[in-house]
Amino acid sequence: MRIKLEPLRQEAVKNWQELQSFGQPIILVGAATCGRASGALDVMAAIGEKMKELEIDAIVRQTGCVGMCHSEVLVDIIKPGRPRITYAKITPELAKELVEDYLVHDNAREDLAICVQGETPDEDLQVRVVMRNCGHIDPNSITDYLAQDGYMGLAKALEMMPQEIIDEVKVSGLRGRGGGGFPAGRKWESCLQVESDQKYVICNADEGDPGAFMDRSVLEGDPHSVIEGMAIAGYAIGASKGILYVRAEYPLAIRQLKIAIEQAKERNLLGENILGSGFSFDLDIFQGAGAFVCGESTALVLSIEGKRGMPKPLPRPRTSEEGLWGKPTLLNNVKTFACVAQIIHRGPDWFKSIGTEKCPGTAVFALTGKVNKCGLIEVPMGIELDKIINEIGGGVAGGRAFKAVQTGGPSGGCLPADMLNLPVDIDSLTAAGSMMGSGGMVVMDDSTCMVDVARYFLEFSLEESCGQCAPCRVGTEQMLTILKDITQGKGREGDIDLLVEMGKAIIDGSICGLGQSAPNPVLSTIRYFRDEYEAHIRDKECPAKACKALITYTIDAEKCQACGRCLKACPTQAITGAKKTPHTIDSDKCDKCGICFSECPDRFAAVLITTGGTESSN
Amino acid sequence: MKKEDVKFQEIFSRYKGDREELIPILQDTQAIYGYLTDPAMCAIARFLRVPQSQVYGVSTFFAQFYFTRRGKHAIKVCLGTACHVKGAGRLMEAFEREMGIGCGCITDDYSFSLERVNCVGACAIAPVVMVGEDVYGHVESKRVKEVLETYADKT
Amino acid sequence: MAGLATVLGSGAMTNTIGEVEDAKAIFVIGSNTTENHPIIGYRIRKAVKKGARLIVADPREIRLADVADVYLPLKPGTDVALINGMLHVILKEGLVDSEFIASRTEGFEDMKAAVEKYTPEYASEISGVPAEDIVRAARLYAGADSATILYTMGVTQHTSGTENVLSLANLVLATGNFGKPGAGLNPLRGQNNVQGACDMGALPGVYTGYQPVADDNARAKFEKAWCVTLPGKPGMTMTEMFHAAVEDRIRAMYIMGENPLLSDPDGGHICDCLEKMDFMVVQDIFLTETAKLADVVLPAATFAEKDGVFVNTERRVQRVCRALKPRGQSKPDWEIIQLLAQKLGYDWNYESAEQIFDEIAELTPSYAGLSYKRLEDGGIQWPCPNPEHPGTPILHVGKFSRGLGKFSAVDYRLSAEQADEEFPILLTTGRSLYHYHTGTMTRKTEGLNQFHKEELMELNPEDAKALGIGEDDIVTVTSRRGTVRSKVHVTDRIQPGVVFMTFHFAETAANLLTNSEVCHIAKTPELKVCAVRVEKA
Amino acid sequence: MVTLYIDDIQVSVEKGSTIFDAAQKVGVYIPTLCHHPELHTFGGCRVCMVEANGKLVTACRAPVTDGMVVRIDAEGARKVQRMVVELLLTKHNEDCQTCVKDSNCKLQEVANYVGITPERMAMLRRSVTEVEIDESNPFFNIDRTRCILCGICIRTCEEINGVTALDFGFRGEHTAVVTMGNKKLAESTCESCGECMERCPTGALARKNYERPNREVKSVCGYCGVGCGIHLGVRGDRVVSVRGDKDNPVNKGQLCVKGRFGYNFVNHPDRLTTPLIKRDGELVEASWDEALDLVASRFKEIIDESGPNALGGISSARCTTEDNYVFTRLIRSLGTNNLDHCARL
Repeated sequence: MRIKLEPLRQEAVKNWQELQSFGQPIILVGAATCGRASGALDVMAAIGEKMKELEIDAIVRQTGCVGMCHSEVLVDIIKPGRPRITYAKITPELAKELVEDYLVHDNAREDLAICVQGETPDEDLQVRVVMRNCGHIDPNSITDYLAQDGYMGLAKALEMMPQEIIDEVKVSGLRGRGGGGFPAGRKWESCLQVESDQKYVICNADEGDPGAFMDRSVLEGDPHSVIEGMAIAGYAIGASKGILYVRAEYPLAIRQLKIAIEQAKERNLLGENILGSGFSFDLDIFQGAGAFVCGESTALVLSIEGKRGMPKPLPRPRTSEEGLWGKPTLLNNVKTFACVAQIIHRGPDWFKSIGTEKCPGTAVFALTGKVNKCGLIEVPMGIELDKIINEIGGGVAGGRAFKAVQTGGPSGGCLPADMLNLPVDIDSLTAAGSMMGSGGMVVMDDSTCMVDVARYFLEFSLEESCGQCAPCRVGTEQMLTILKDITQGKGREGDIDLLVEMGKAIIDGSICGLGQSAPNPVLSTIRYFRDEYEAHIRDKECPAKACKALITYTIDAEKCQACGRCLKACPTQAITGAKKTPHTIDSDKCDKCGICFSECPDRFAAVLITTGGTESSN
Repeated sequence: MKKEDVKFQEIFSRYKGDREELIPILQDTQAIYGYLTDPAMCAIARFLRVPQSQVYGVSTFFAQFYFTRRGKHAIKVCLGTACHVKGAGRLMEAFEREMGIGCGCITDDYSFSLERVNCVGACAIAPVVMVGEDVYGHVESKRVKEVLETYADKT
Repeated sequence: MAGLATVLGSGAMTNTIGEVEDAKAIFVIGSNTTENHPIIGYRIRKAVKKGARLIVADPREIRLADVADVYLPLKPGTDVALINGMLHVILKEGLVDSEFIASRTEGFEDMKAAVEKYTPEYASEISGVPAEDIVRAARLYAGADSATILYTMGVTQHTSGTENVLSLANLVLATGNFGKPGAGLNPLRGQNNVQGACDMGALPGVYTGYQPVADDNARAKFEKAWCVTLPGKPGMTMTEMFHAAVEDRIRAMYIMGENPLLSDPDGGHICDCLEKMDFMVVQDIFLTETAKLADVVLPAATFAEKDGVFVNTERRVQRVCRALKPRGQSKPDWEIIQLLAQKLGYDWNYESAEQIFDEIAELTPSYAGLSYKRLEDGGIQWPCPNPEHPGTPILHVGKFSRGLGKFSAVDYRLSAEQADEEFPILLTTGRSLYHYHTGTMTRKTEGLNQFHKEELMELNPEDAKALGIGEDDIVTVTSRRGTVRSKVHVTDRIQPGVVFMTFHFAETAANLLTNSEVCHIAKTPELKVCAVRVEKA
Repeated sequence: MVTLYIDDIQVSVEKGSTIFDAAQKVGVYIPTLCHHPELHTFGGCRVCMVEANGKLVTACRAPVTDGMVVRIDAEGARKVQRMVVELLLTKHNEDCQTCVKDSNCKLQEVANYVGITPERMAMLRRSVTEVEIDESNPFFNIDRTRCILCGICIRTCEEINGVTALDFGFRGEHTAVVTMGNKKLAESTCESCGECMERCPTGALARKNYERPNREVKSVCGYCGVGCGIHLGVRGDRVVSVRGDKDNPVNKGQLCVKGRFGYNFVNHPDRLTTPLIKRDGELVEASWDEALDLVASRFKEIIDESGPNALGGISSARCTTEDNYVFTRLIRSLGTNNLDHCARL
């Protein structure tokens, strides 16, 4: 089959090389969702306008997200014979300047550049497997993908026996990237072993973790890598039909996928008799209608069947044995499939060489929160938390103190500063009371209240609970009520123990993974930040000064310069004062919205937040 | 028949009438009306031979579906984790205060609705607010008025 | 029932209610089962959940159609065309049970010749059902291992009622669906004890167990048992009696537990008949519309106040037990009849319902093995010829009562009344879930009235638009026989050109409109088709 | 057959049985709220948690295996059980006295079993959601403050009747038993058969104006031709309830709206209680002798004048078989076969 792919590949490589060595400059604009949110489309328009004005010829292309969301909009320019330069935080105005300066006057504008040669700045720390093409190729161009050895894995796989493929996946040690971390090869094998006239491959791209967008970036930036992985899986387990289960809130990803599927079909990389191998594989997109619990396999399958996504209680057959329409169904995450093509193409040993022994490969994180460089990162398994946060992430923003890092979203937990040396992999995070989950990593500083964070996640879990089992439905609600009480200063002695007891019962009693992990954020914050809970309950004090009910805003009359900014901005007219008269806050009227605090110029720092007995200013 | 109703009837012609088409049909229906009406859901039930109660059970299970008319401009405050730690909660309160309605509600003149979303995937520019398709990053409470005014004229 | 008797030798449900759940295919025609026989309706739905294929044929898109594989919206009165169309497909596609036809039936060739011209297209032209659906229905029905047909008055209340049943029987015979579980041809009887009343010979021509009055041996047996001389000539049917009353041939009537003023066709005419009667006795639990016209009204006990048996639609004889003493001076019907018999000089001395039952068992071969003692647990299905016999759940196993099953050559013919310029719409009638018959009992329960407190004539939106009628409007409905006022419910569940009414409401007595033309064989009136005009009131 | 040990009691059951089935067989009580023998298992209440071979499982779903060691009262299981019941009680209407199901309520039974203490309940936060009682159905109410979301009503409506008027709606804390559009029951596709009410383990679905009968009499429903077996509930001289006879092969306990709730005609004040004779165009009360003498004499006169065929008798499909037999005997004895009933209507 590789022979059949060869002409396609050669043509693509030729195209790619021509593109690189063509006489024209190439301008790449990162136009994934994050880029677009920062104005990528306006930037592209500005570039086009300017080129027209200056009558310059250049190729302008869209690309996916390279991961440096903190620097969007990202623009890459490759001038013939020059290295690729990446420019950060480009606005339409800057883009116009850049075009004129670099393309006309040959001023490379190093002041705007973030790096040269198109790689991420932390090359030594980051390894790109899943995201290797993101931000690099045009996701709408299958030839771009083919030029990067795309579909080589599929072509090779089609020459192998299904069991051989599964053996390679097993040898590679690849574990599911959706959160569970179940060995992919074993799952595939159990699918292969069940005899059935029809089997299905489903890619779970229903990313529901609030604070994670890795899957979306992959789908938007390199859709073919997922399609290829699914086709390989289909061949390996004997399925002729695949379904991409994508969140309906990801319209761009859906659009890119549709284009990619069409392109793959046109080139016989999907559809009937792929590359003459006799293997046929069709791919449909199902738009998930917004339910976090549909990350659970049985719930996901039910929702495709047009039912409520209520997970089936144990004991029940595995989805790999009895899934969609009762047929064997292989369900893996976007990133898992993205790894597969390369494992087959480059061999399992290559994959094993990355990461740790028990957890080979890379981990993709959405690094967000109070960190300087937010964005998507891909690191080898086993890297220490500290390196991720302080080196790749550039440390805590605003020079504040690190307090905790949350991984695994609503199923995960918060790890404190003394765990920063923890090597990150699937098992170590679980052992520490958190989870890798799908890959959200939120950094918190000393202004984040851990009780409030626990409350936040629990609120999320309760809202997303399918509602069928009592422990999850009523238990999380009860825990949430108690947490709300605590954040409102109505906590009672014994509440912490009650939370722990209830959390354990919910874990033991719930039907599915959602309920079984919903108490994690609470239990892990109690485990590492119990004193913060106690301060709320006993001293009615929120050490992070975040819980509204436990703080008061006042103005330091000595520091106040009576500039009137807070007075003007206060939405509840709680501030009184006049010119040259220090302002005061009427606590009865104060809504504690915090606007005065942020309005007060840093050089005055006259607005104070008090909780319990302590106070602080900005 | 109204133009929307004609379009709605057309939806069925694209489907076979099998249960698994329920969610796609609901999505198509919402794309036409902006929300799911009771008669539309009953018609879908009849077309798919699915009990009405189950069409409703499925619709209400998923966050994507609405059952009341939406505002012309949907303000969506992201309450993803990154936005939350960056003060999205207070931002939401600011919108509620400014608009005079609670989260999940619609202004009396149907010009705005206020909703929360769980992560729009733009965590790097948190806190984030979406108005229709437009994304606003680093939104502070004091910018709420300004954002609303941008759209007030367009109603 | 006459139709079934012709074909098979006896007219009753051939199989049991319990089997419906396990049928592989179910063909429901002219039966709004979920409303008129709710428990059987539930069973049908359960069968569908278990994988049974369901075919529903009805002019209204009844609730069962919601779960049907094929819904056949036939025009009222075109049953034969539809069924012959299905038969045509079955014969043409070789879906018949040849072995069954060869060994257990006769008349196949005649039937074959008769359905030759009923191509799906031709059948479609008459019935209004799309041809491809007729084909699908035929394949589903004939393709199933066991297929049952359930029908009620929607099939029989036509001038072609007997032909309708015969053509259904053809369908069953051709596919070998007799004499096995989950199959058969099953008329669902409408009333709690209509089977028992028939079994007892509450009919002009037969004694108990369908022993003909014209049969000398049978008559001799009853003369001996009753110590009287009995007439050997069959009498008049109800409809005939009413007609005869006008001509003074019937001068007195004894009506027990019936309300013909509302339940019988052409109510205006019935009213004239009853008023013309010299003497009328009505025995009932309430002062019904009919009772108000009586010369003497006798107060009867309800089912909760007496002992006896009811025979259900699957021929199951079950015990009714007295739970209360009769209200006031009311008495169980049999006691009243006995008192009257004594006044008329007969020497009757029944002391209990059980004693009567034992006499019935003695005189009725199919009941011979039954006794109150045996009926204690769940009842027994007749025929039950001796005290050891377990009863007969499925009829015609191995052999039909008449020997061979008989195919009939049946042709479609028009209903007695057709829509025309003056009366452009067809009216069809039926019952609703919340009421029963003329509402004598159900309208005494407030809760049931809450759901259905007045007539709501169903009208298709197309017709409604053309007539300028909206939901809840009041209309007058006029036929050649009368006019009633009704509220309107606009719904596309009824086909254009057809309206539907119940006959539960005296205020909107649908039977003032209906046609008393009867099927020439079974004498069933054509309640399901009459031409009307609808006008906004 | 599979042999297992439940709290050291050896029990052999058929393969495919659940731990719950096995426990029932040896009469060992396992608390449950959402399990119903006539319905598919759901497994949502989590109250039947037991320890099987050291692992926590729900007894209603877990299949037995050979040599399995089940401990009903294992501490882990007990903790979950108790917590679940406590949690359910925090959301449950506390007013048991006015509840139809008081002392006949599964939640009470299970709470009693796990042992609920006031101290524990005081630690928990109570939060009964204020929901209006749906009183739209004339025969029974839905009181969602007493609903424990066991789903028995939903499964009943789908599996027993195929009406499927109910489903779970919404999710999370908002999860509720709903009809299409969350409309009132009377405006839904509900056919008011009351099967759900019969099976509801708490007072969430409860009969209106319930009167407990003093005794029950087995009989047959008097409406349609199906002939459902019933138990007539009698209190004094009135019928106050009708219950399906589970042992009857026809309906296996099921009833429709008319059968279950349409019994009021028996007690109705409009019942005819004395014979009536028409005098001067008015029907007036008469004694039995007066009435019957009049009938007998008029019949005789007419037969004498016009022959027996001037007489007609209409019997009734509503009356008993015996009534019909006696009626035919009388009419035919009078010399005519003009005899019919409404078989064709």
